[in-house]
Amino acid sequence: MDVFSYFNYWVVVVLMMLGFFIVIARGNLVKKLIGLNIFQTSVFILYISAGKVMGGAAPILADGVELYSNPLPHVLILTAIVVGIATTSVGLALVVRIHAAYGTVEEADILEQDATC
Amino acid sequence: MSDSNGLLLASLAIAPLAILGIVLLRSRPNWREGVSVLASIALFAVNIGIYHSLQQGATLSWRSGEILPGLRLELAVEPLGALFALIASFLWLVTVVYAVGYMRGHGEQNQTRFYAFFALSIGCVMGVAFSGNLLTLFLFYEMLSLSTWPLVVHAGNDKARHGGRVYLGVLLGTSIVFFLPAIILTWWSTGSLSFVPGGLFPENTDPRLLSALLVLFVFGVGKAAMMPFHRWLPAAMVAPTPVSALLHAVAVVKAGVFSLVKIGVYVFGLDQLAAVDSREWLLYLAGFTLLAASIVAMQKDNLKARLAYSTVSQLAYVTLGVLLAVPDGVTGSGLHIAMHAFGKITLFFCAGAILVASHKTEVSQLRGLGRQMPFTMAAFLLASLSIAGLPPTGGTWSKWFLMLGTLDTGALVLTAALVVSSLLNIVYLTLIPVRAFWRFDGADEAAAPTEVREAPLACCLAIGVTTAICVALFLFPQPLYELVAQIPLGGG
Amino acid sequence: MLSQLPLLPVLLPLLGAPACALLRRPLAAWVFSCAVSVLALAAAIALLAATWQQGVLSYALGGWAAPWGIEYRIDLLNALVLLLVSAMGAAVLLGARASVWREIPEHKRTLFFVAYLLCLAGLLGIAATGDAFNLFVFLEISSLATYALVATGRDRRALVAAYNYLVMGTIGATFILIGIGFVYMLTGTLNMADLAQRLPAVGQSRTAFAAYAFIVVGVCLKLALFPLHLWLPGAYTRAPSIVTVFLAATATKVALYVLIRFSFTVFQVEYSILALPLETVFVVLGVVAVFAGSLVAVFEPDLKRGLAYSSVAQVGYMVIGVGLGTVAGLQASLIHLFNHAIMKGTLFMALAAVVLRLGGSTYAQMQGVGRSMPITTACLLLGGLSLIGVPGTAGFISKWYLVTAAADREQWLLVLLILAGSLLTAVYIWRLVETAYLAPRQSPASIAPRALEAPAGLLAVLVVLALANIYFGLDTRLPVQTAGGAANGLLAAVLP
Amino acid sequence: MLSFTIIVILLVMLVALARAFTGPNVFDRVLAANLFGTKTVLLIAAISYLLGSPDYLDIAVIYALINYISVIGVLRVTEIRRERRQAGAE
Amino acid sequence: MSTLWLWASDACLLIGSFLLLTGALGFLRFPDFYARIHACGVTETLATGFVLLGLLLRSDDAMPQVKLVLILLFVLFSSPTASHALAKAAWNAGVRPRDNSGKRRVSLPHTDP
Amino acid sequence: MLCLLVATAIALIAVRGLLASIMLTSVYGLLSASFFVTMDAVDVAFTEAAVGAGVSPLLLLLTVAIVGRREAASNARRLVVPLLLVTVTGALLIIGTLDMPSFGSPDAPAQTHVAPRYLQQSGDEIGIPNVVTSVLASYRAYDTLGEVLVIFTAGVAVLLALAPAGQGGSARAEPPAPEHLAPHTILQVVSKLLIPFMLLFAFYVQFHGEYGPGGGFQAGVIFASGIILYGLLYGLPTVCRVIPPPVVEVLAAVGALIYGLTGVLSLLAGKNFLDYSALAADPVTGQHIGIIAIELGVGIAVAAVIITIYYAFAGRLHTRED
Repeated sequence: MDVFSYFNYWVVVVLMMLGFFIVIARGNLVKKLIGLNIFQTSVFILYISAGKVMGGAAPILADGVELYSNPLPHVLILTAIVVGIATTSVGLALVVRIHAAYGTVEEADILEQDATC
Repeated sequence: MSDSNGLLLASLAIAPLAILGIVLLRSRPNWREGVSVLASIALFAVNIGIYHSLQQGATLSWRSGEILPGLRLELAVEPLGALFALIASFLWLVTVVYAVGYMRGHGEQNQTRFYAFFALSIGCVMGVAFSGNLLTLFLFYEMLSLSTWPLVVHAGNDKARHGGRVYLGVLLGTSIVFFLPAIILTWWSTGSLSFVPGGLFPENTDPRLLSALLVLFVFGVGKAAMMPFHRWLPAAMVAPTPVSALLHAVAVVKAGVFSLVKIGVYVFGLDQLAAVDSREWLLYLAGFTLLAASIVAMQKDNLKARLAYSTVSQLAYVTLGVLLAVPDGVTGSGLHIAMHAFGKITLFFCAGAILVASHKTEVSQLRGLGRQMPFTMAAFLLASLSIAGLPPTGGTWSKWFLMLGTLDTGALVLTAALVVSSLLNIVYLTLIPVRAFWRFDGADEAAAPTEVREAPLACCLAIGVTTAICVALFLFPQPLYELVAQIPLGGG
Repeated sequence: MLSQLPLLPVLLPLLGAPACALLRRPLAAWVFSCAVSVLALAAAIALLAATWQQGVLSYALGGWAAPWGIEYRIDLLNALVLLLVSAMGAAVLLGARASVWREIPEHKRTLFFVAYLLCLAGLLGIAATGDAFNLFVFLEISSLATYALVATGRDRRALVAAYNYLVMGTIGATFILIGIGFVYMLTGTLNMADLAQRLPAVGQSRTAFAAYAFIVVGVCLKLALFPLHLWLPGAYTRAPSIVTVFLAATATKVALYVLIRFSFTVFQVEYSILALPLETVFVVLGVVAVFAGSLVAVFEPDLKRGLAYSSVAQVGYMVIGVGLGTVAGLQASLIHLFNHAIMKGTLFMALAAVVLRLGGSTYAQMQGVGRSMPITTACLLLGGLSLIGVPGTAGFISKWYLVTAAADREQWLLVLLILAGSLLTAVYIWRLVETAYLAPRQSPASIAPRALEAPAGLLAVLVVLALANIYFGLDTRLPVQTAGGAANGLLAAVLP
Repeated sequence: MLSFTIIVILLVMLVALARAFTGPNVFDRVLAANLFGTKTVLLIAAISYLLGSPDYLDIAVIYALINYISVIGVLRVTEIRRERRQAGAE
Repeated sequence: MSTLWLWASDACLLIGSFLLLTGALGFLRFPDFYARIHACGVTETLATGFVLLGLLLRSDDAMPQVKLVLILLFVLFSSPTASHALAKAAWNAGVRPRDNSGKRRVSLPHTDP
Repeated sequence: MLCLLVATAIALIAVRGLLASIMLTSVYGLLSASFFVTMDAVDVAFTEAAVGAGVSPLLLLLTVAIVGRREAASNARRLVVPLLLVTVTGALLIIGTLDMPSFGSPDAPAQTHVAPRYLQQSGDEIGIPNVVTSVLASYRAYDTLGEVLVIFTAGVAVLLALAPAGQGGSARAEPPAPEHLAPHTILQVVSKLLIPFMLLFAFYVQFHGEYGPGGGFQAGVIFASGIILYGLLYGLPTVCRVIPPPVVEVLAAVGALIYGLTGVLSLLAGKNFLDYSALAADPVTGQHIGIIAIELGVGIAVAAVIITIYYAFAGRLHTRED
């Protein structure tokens, strides 16, 4: 069954789109970062899904277990998660500074202030 | 041999050295101008040396390392280039002397910058004259455009800035949009950019390509001021007069038509040029340009503007000469480069002298000025005769050969155009000094100031020298003619 | 040590950064960073020489062979980009002192240099690696450092610019990550050479198409190709001068490298250029970028911002070269990559000096700067001429190759458009020239004219950069031959 | 039985999510998140037994920790915010 | 593992599940915050305890058992604490309980902490 | 599970107010971590739990505490372009999934090409059961070094953005207003009991990484969480006294350097960078030593950076904007 075998991926696609939508449609800078978070996390899910082997076990070697899931995506995603949190923290730091400088974290207000001065 | 090549490099090195001297001595005007004069003398001497070694049959050349695969910067001396360099360096000398008088007399600002870029432009002219391939030519051509811009906008006011924009816009624009693609296309189709007697293109080159290339080249060399890309020339009239003299008699415009002659002779080759389809209508465009420019010139009251349009017209003569693709035409073009140079520079010197002495810029103000400035006006008269191609001046010969060329090709319409244009020349140039000497009525009595005197000595000296040469060339055109006759015309 | 050569240009700044963070005094941090970046440059030079002699160099990190471990794989293309980035990185840093001391508050200076080194290490790491995911990791190192560096600009708009850059950059990186994930699913490998072998078998699948599309879009975001360029002008304008110099000279270049690497090595040219309509897409977008960027640059009142838009335009040229899909086109693109780094380095470095002395870079502020800062302005002018493509400068060489490449494909309209684009460049450069030389100096009484020339360190680097424009316009062996070798190595087997 | 428990836990999580979504005020949401967290702990623990790999319990432990910290974090943050507002008003 | 233990475990899990469901119901349906926190807080600790106990009964290694106990301890400590803190914060923030009709605020003696 | 994720994401779009969004983000993190568990990705789940549900919401919370939690209503005309973009991206993604190997298939290229070697030979080559750790710390150790530097960069970036002006270096002697909050006696006491356990657990995770899920990164996060908890309850000045910011900053660099120098050691021993077999006579022992060393570096660096970031944000929270 094709449809079922891709169900996982399609849900992931929906998740990505939702995250992506928050990033580009929302004017609140913090919310944008949240969206970015969702977007990235969804990509993680995509990777991890790709590494799953039906009937496999977690890739921790144990006696008597033959089939393991693929460890490589896990490693990659570990790194990617770190990248994600790093980006988020830098983004938030910028938001804090922007708030200090503009007194708002709404994109529209910031644009307005920049346009007037 | 190596000495001669040394001469070639020296001709390029003098200008940068002069600039260095000029900048270093910027706080001592006398020394600074001294350096300028010395450099110009040295350059002229070097060029005479080059001329001599050329006459003795030496080949002078120099090549750089490869810039682009198979492409180097190349310098090579050939007769036309030697002629051009000789004239340019001589006139630089004269112009520098004149400029000293003019700039001081006129109290201009930023004289260091002026002299530095003056030297730079002449260095670029040397590069153009001695370039051994199209790439080198293009390099110096562009540098010339750029290095003359500060001279054009010397005044620094809005008018100058606007003029400078038009000047550079047209020159850079045409060279980038037409000239450069033409060069690249040439390279692309032949694999070479060298100047070769008889032309680069193999027999079987696509005629459409050649047509397109010719059009690109003629329009691309914007300095040749072919209509409709002539606007820069009048626009550049905002420059101080020595600059106008240099630009319009020697450096820029001559670099343009010189490039065209070189391209016609060494890139296309006369035989092939004769077969190019687009040549025909370009010829007529040249004819149209020379007539139209003359007519426009007649309507200009501003003296320098009138001279500018006159230049446009005269440049079209040279272009036309090349496009005729017959030996007489090329000879005429080569000679006209020289003759027009001396004639036009004299006219500009005169205009400058009038400006310095009487602060007049309009033709209509000049009536009766012959009384106050007889020397200048006499020179003006002789020079305008040279432009019109009448004896006893050198211009006669070049016009003569051009006429022969048109007759050779049987294009009688063009012959007629030449004649008509010469007549117009007489009307709009020669009549100026005539009117200056003859007061037609007394109404201008008040307009003629009595305290006006001749321009400073340096100016008069320069005017005298160039006028004398105009006349001398009528009597002794031989050296020039020999040089021009050495141009290898391929099968022609 | 020779066998370790491929690693050294990256490793030095990578470990130099945390070491630098241990230094407390900004001056020490600066000296240390300079030393590190110069050493990295030396390593990159040696690496290029070694690549010329020995061909492709492979270095297995951790001692694990290629598809299992991470591999550094240096061919001429990598070596060229490494050299370029490390050279610009070192040059900019050497001249950075005065400007940084002026624009960055004292307590941030050490961190500034740390971030700078990290950014440099990230960019070098991208250029050196032969592993798709490792590329992503280093991309993020450089990006994060860049966001931080941009945000140190004095204007509060720098923060917004950095934030926008962060959001768009992260979207781009995530797109790349998605693409890498797709190809991994298709092939099971992350090593680029291995991918190149295994992808053709699955090349016709829709997944491969989507993967390539995501990678291209992601990279183009980083590259600031036309419709995706929105972050660039703000970031370049508001960042501290030194950061702008560095970014303009290196960041987009590395992104272009990634594009080329993925298009021509990983997906291979049969797929990326011949099978997909990307040729047209790249060329059209490139042309639009050239005109849009240049037009905005013409009307922009702030020169720094104008030059930022000009970068958008110049990226267009490079992408046109890639889109031509020929060896000549790629070579032209790489040559322009090299030359543009030098030009923009010169221009922004000169602007750094201008901002240092005049406090800003609007045309209004720069009136008459030609008289108060003659050397700086001369260098600015040289860079500008090079940008226009005046013969005798590096820019001419780029244009020449690009136009010949287009002529080879007999795309005459493209030839004309490319040249017309450089006319637009001439317009805004000339606006600068008129401002610098013809306009009266702004409030001449307030500043002593002699004291205004930029400080010696900055000026020395600036002059060297400016002269490099001339040098590489006359002696073109280094970029032309290396780019030619790289382009041949990538494409010669397949294309003319 | 394990599967049943897991289903129940998932159901409860759904409820918590609904509350987190509709929750009229912040504290409802915090409570929901907290509930969600503890249920996740149970879920992971149960799953680890279902799959027979007790290693997963580590994750459950960390969930418990993180959940606690999160709740405290939210509380402190709301308080600090309010305090700042008051201080600003004074 | 003997069946007896498994039975016992299943029983624990069942009880735990039931408690979870009731808590969830309360959390979903109760009218105000304090009622809801009551529903959660009360059931949560107990339900968690039962479920974890159920799991504990199923394992025979020492390490998982230790971890389960650790989790249990954690939940036992943190859950009431969190509930307490939440309720307190809510009160401080001015959230007040409602009466059964859900309309009128119950007037309680307001003691400022 | 996935449907729950979708529901959360939709809720995130619908909900206004940042605090609610953060709660949902946290929930999303928990859910995705649970999903990772079902996908056998234990280490990832571990990390996602610590990061996605822990650190990241905490940072968001701190930010919201500073900038306020109100969110303006979004503009309707801003919706068209995003929708279009999202649709195009989504379509492309769907296209991308169409020719993918089907989910969970053991024959997919990803399962058959590179990964088998890790599963089959890491036991002999590295000698530790957790394959993820083997790959992470040895086969792809360079990526992990990159990862450490990413987090280090983040620390530098946050400091660069938030370092308070006017004070030399990063030695900020915080003089925030004394905490005249309602004293959270219960919380403080309970937490004081729990924090040692947390730190202990962190150490367990640190050194247990070779055998089970965990490792330097997770340990670092947990350790840092413990410190943050302490800071939340006792106030920034107290925690700054216990662990002074300059020390943390130095530690961050030291952590990264430990990692790097481990690699340099093998470089000096004549092997390639990060080739741990150079560290001992027996290659497998060498791998062990190397992995322990770099995990230590990762742990120190991560913990230090996260604490630094927390200090930077909390510092902003306490110093009133002027």
